[in-house]
Amino acid sequence: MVKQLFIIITLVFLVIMLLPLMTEVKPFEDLSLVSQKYVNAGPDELGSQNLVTAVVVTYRGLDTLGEVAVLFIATAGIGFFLRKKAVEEKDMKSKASVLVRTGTALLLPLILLLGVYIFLHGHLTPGGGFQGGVVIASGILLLMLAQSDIKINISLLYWIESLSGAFYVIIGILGLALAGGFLDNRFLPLGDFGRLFSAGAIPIIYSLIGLKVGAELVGILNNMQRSQ
Amino acid sequence: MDFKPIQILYALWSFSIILNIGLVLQGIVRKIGARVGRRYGIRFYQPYIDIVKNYSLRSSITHGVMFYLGPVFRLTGGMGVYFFTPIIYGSVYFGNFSFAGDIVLVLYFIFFGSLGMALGAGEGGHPYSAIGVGRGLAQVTAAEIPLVMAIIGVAMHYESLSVTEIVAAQQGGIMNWTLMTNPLITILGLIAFLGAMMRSPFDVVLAPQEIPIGPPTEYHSSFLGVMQTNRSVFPMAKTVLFVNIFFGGATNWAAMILKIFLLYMWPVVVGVVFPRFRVDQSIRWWYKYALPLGVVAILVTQYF
Amino acid sequence: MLIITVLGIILVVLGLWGMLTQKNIIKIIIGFSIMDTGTHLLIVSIGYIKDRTAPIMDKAVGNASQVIDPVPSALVLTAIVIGLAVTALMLTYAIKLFEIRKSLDINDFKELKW
Amino acid sequence: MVNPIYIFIIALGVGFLLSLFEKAGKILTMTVFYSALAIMTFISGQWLIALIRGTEIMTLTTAGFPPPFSINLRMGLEEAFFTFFINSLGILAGIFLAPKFRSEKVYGMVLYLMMFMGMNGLVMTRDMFNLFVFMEITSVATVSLIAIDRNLKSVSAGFKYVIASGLASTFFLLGTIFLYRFTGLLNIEMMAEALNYASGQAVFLSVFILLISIIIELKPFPANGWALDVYEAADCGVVSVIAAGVSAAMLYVFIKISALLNQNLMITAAGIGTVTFLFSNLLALKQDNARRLLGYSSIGQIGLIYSAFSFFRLAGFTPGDQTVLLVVGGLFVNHFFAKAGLFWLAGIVKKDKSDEWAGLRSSPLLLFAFAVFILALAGLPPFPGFFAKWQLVMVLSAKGMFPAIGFILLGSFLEAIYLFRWLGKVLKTDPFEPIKIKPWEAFPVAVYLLAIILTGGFLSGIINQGSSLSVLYLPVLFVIVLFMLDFLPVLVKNSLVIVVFSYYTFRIMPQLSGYRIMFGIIFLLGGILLFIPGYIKKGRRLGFYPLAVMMYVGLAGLLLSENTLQFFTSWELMTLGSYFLIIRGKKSEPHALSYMLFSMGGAFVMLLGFGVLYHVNGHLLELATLARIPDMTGIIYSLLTLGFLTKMASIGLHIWLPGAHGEAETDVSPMVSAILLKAGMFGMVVLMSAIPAVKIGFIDIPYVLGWLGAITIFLGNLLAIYQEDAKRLLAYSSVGNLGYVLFGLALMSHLGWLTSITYALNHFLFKAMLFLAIGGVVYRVGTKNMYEMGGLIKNMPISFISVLIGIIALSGVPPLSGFAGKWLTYNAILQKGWYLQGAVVIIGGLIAFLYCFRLIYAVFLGQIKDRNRQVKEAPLALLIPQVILMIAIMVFSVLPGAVLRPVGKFLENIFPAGGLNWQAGTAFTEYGYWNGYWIMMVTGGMFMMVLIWLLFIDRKAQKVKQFNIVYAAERPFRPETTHVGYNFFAHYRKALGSLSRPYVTKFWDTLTDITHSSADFIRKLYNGNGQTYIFHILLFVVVVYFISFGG
Repeated sequence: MVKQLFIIITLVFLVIMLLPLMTEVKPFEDLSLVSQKYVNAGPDELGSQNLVTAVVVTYRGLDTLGEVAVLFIATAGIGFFLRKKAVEEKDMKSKASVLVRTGTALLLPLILLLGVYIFLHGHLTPGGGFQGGVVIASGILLLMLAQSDIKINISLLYWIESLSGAFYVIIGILGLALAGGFLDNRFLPLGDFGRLFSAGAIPIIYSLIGLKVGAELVGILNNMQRSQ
Repeated sequence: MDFKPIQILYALWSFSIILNIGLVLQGIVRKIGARVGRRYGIRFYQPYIDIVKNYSLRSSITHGVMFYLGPVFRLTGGMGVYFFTPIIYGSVYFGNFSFAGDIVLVLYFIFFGSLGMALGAGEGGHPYSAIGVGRGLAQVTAAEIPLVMAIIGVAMHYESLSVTEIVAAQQGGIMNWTLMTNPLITILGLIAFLGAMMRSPFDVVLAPQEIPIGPPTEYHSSFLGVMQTNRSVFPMAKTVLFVNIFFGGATNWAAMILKIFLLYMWPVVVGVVFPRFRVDQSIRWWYKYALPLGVVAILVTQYF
Repeated sequence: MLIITVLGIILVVLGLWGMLTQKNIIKIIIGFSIMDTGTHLLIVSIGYIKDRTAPIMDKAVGNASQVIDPVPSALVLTAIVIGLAVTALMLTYAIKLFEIRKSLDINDFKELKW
Repeated sequence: MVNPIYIFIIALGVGFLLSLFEKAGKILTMTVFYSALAIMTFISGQWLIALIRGTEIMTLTTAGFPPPFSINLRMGLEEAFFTFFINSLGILAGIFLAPKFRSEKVYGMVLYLMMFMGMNGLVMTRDMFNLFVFMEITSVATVSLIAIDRNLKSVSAGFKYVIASGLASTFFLLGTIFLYRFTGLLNIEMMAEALNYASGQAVFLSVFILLISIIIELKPFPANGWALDVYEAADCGVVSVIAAGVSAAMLYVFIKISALLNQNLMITAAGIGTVTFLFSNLLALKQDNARRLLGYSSIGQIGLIYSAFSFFRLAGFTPGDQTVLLVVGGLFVNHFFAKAGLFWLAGIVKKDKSDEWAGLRSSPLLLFAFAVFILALAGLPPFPGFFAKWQLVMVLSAKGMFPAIGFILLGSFLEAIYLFRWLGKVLKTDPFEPIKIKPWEAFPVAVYLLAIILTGGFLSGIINQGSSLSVLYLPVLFVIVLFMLDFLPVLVKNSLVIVVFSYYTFRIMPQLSGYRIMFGIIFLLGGILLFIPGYIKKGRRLGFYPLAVMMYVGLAGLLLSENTLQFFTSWELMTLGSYFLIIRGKKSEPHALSYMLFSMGGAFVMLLGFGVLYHVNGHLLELATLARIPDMTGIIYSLLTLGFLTKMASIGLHIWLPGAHGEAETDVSPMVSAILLKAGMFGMVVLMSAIPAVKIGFIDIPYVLGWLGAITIFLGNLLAIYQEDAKRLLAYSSVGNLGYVLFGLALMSHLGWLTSITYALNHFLFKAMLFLAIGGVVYRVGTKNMYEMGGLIKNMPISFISVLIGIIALSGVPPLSGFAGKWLTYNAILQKGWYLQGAVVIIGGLIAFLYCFRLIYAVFLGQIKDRNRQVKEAPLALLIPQVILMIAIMVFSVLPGAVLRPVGKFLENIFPAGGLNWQAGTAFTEYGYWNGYWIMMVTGGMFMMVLIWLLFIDRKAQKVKQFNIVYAAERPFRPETTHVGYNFFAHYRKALGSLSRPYVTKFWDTLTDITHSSADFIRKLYNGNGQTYIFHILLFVVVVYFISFGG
């Protein structure tokens, strides 16, 4: 109990310490210097309707590349960590109910389609590569729940993951070589504002991210499931 | 103070005088000691007989040259103390070799003999001689504490280390003696004299009861003769030194002999009255009583 | 949007509470997730401007004065993904710990100390 | 030049594709992997060279927009420096880990590559949020690699790590986002600029949160249990990357964000760093697990580096200032190479306990590397840490930041304790299991070994006034050459050293003037002389010659030193060399440790003294400025004195000496006793000749030193008489002898100094001779206990004679040269009026007779033991120097003026009045006079007369065996029973035993115990529970906040 008391006291002091963040910090009245530029010049410079996407993929593209890398590392780490174990078949015998299986068969194509839609329209509407990738992975998860004995084609995952990652980097280099800098999307024509084929390389990048994220998450799920 | 070869002859002449004084005094003192102990005692010229007898004996075995070193060191030590001390103030004949060094030299020469003796005794291979030497050295180092302090005191008092200058400063009557001008230092000196003379209660090395074969008796025949010579000369040399620094020295032999005799009686009297200390008791005594007294004497000399 | 800021901080503290008091490793990880979520809420709350809309410059939104700050939105996206990765890794650790010792009590893993 | 962005491109591209390469085979995969690392290293290395040559800093913008609108990276000198080191570590640790990578799945290599990509990003990015991303990349990759072994220890450690770093990055994110709120920016520089105009508690709180998260990543005490576990549990190759690489990157992050910090936060950071340094090193004292020990040390070093940086900022330096680069860079490089190397060694040795590392001895290269890394960490020359620490102390001193220096030096001292304890164990533990060395494991170690030596040399040239160190270059080069020639036999090496050393002495001596000539004679001529005994050794004697020469290099350096830097460097070189000499003795390990610790402690105090000097003297290093100190004289004087006294082994600081000198090898004992101790005296002479009078308050320091010297003489000699071990007896006697030297100097008069210098010369002569003679006896007899010897006079006559002459000279009995010292002492005492001290000095001198007699009696006289009957005279190599020394003593005895007159002449420059007057051979003072020649003649005359007469009359005597004795009417049974040797001065012990109780030893022991038990108590904090560690972190954050902001 003494320990609990200590913890409570510490947390109380932490709250007291953080108090100025609640009392003194007012939300923005107006856009910050940087975001004003993004909002005002962003659509013209990058041709992306969704400014968040513009920021994510281009202005702060390195962050995103890093983010992809983090996810990639986590996947690799988990793969590295959870060594293949002999799958205990008896655990895998239990099958999901008919309801789930039928529902899965019905929903899976739709879910995958939705995922692809989300990352392809990342520069136009809310959403993007990560969101799309996660939706795709959720579809596969559903599949795994429905058919627990399903074998995921690991090497296909590898190929998707590796190649989409590599292409992402190559696009970055193209930006460096052909346009203003690493990860600059403007080496492709910006196209008409608001169209699917616009905003230079952003849709391509987001597609690659979507594929990669999807593949990675599936890989993580697969690894974790198999090690249970 | 240039050296002239004739000084060697002067020194030898002075040496023969002091040797005789020493022998006679030795005899007299032993007689006194015997009479106090209600014994008849020896004849006062017995030391002469002994020394002649011993010198005429020859040793038939030897433990090697190192064994010789004991007596040689011993006698050299005793003679050195004497030779480096000026005897008669103002006399060209009896200044000895005091030009070579001052009172510090004399002080350290006292040790020359002890150390050499110890070496020689060690070579003899007798276990008791080592014990005796160990005790003797321990005792001497402790007993020299007041001596050293007294000499520092005297040097402070006269601002000189030269025996000749110290004696010169005491000329002109008893009131100029250190005894009168600085009694505390003199008391310290007299205590030191007890230790230096190696008589009871500080007579550890020579105690035949404790060391059946102490250094003096390990050596026989002419070795013993040499040692006996030293036993006559060495105390005399020390006495002369004390006379010089505390009792005004002397301008002629008569005064010197008188002073030597009186001063020599002091340890004799103490010796017959007090029993002997054990070595550790004696060491402790020197550190416990003589050392503080020395500190007081030096402080008094320094500040009053 | 003060309410969201406060909510975010409450979530952070709540998450910490869970991390500090729960003994089950999975629950500790859940605590971490809650704390992470609180942080994300805080990020979002920072970018919000009263009475404005999402920064998607379609026909419905005419000019710059009508949208909120896009930067925190972009940041939160990154933060969420990273949080996901870290949580996944933590769970993997939990799996491995359970595999080795068949226990998920944090008090059972004290081999290394001092 | 290759665009630095390609570092990321290569890493990411290869990382993404590596799993595809795996399909084509492991060899190709590994080739690609290592090439990627090599290219990364190449790019940063290329930039480093270009930037040093003056190329412009490159600012990289991404996405074609300038900052703050897009993320930008920078490749400046600092970035190039850090990335180059990190990437080189990447290659080397990669090589070290090669077998792991080969056997593991390809993910291992992917993670490794990503980890280094993350670190490069941490260093190069200038965007706050991007920093967060790279931080996560690094930490996620690290966390995955920690569990490379997948055992319980590493997995549970990794879990603690992932939780803790997750917490830290959450804080970082919070700080970043709120700073964005206040500034509207994410670019670090612009943010910092904008913050200058911001105000309010919330702003500083945000900066605080940001700072604390980075500090947590830097593992501050006490919120660092999670990191320690990782250091202990993870694979050594991985840990080397975490300890050196990741820490380096985080360190640079700290340096980057320091632009945001105000004064208050800077102080906070400095404080945390210092506390971490201090406590990590304290806790490491109780640590016996080698890797956890290294973990503590790493954390401490990192703490030191960022606190040093913060102190510099507080002192008003800009981050790019050359001094800052030098110090922080120097400390960093030192830590980086040494720690990476040591963790690799941990991987090679494969022993948990630090006591079990002795297997390193089976490989000279690795042992050498280990020693170098340990010495570098302990901050000794010629390694970079030394120069960096020196410069750090000087700069902080210049700004008057003494408490900071105090803490840093205290921490460094604690560090030295466990480092040297470890080194000693490795050097001395027997028996040991040989280790198997694989080339890919040894190669990285060798590279960093070379690197640390080269950077040390490089740094020595560029620090303030470093060019003055060039006098040491050639000698140190010779030391290195000797290391390379170590395979030669002793005969060749010994001759080589004597020849080169003689030539060097020949070159050096004319450059010396004044009292330095005197010391030159002792240090250099004495040094040559004492190499002669080296011929008694057979075989190769690995490591002896380079280190012995290093000691003399240090001593020569002292003689030549014009400024404090040269002085201190030489001092430490000497300490270093002598440590390795001392530890060569069979049972020397604990004594060498205590020697080293006292030396290090003394050196640090001295360093502080030089720092204060630098502070008050207008930032000058010249030793000559000692003579014109405007202020704080007392403090400088006391600090330097304390430093020198540890080397002189004054009472209270003496406890290292008996063991160190007593247990050393036969020819080392005379070196360290007769020569090395004079280094402390040299320091005192330098100091005292510059500062004639000094007081702190009412306390007259030389007066205190006078008493100290007197008591040292008394107690040193008293302790010597109780020793049973002949060499320890001589060692204690040295304590006493150096007391005379100190006393004489403290008199601060012409005669006093003459005494002291005479005594020093004498001590050199007789102590070298005695140690050689006794060393020869020990060499032949095989024991050091005097009661097991006895009667060796016939077997070893020359040794006997040299001991005889030695003790006569030592005890100051006329007619030998020792008497000169005694006589001068009396006169000097009287002249100064220090009567009581004088009495103590002289009484102490009397006691010396006792051990002198014991030494000669118990060894050479009395009855010989049966087993010693076949003992031969000592080897010629030991006798030759003894004979030379004997001749020197006799010459000095007969013609003291030859030495005293020139010494007196230059002493007139310091003390114009009160010297000796000379008339022919007689020396006069106002008190007394003395003529060495005639004393010798008269004494010799008497002596020879009596001796020859006795020899003559007993010429027919028959020589009998030594055992042919009778006493108490019995013939003794066995010679053994008739030799009294044990507890010889029992009566003295009875009378004065209370003075010989080991109060001083007890004092130091208690101090050690208290330190250790407090370390043991505090480290209980790390109870191993991951949850508790989280709590520590949280508590740390809260407490630091409320301390630094006061609520």
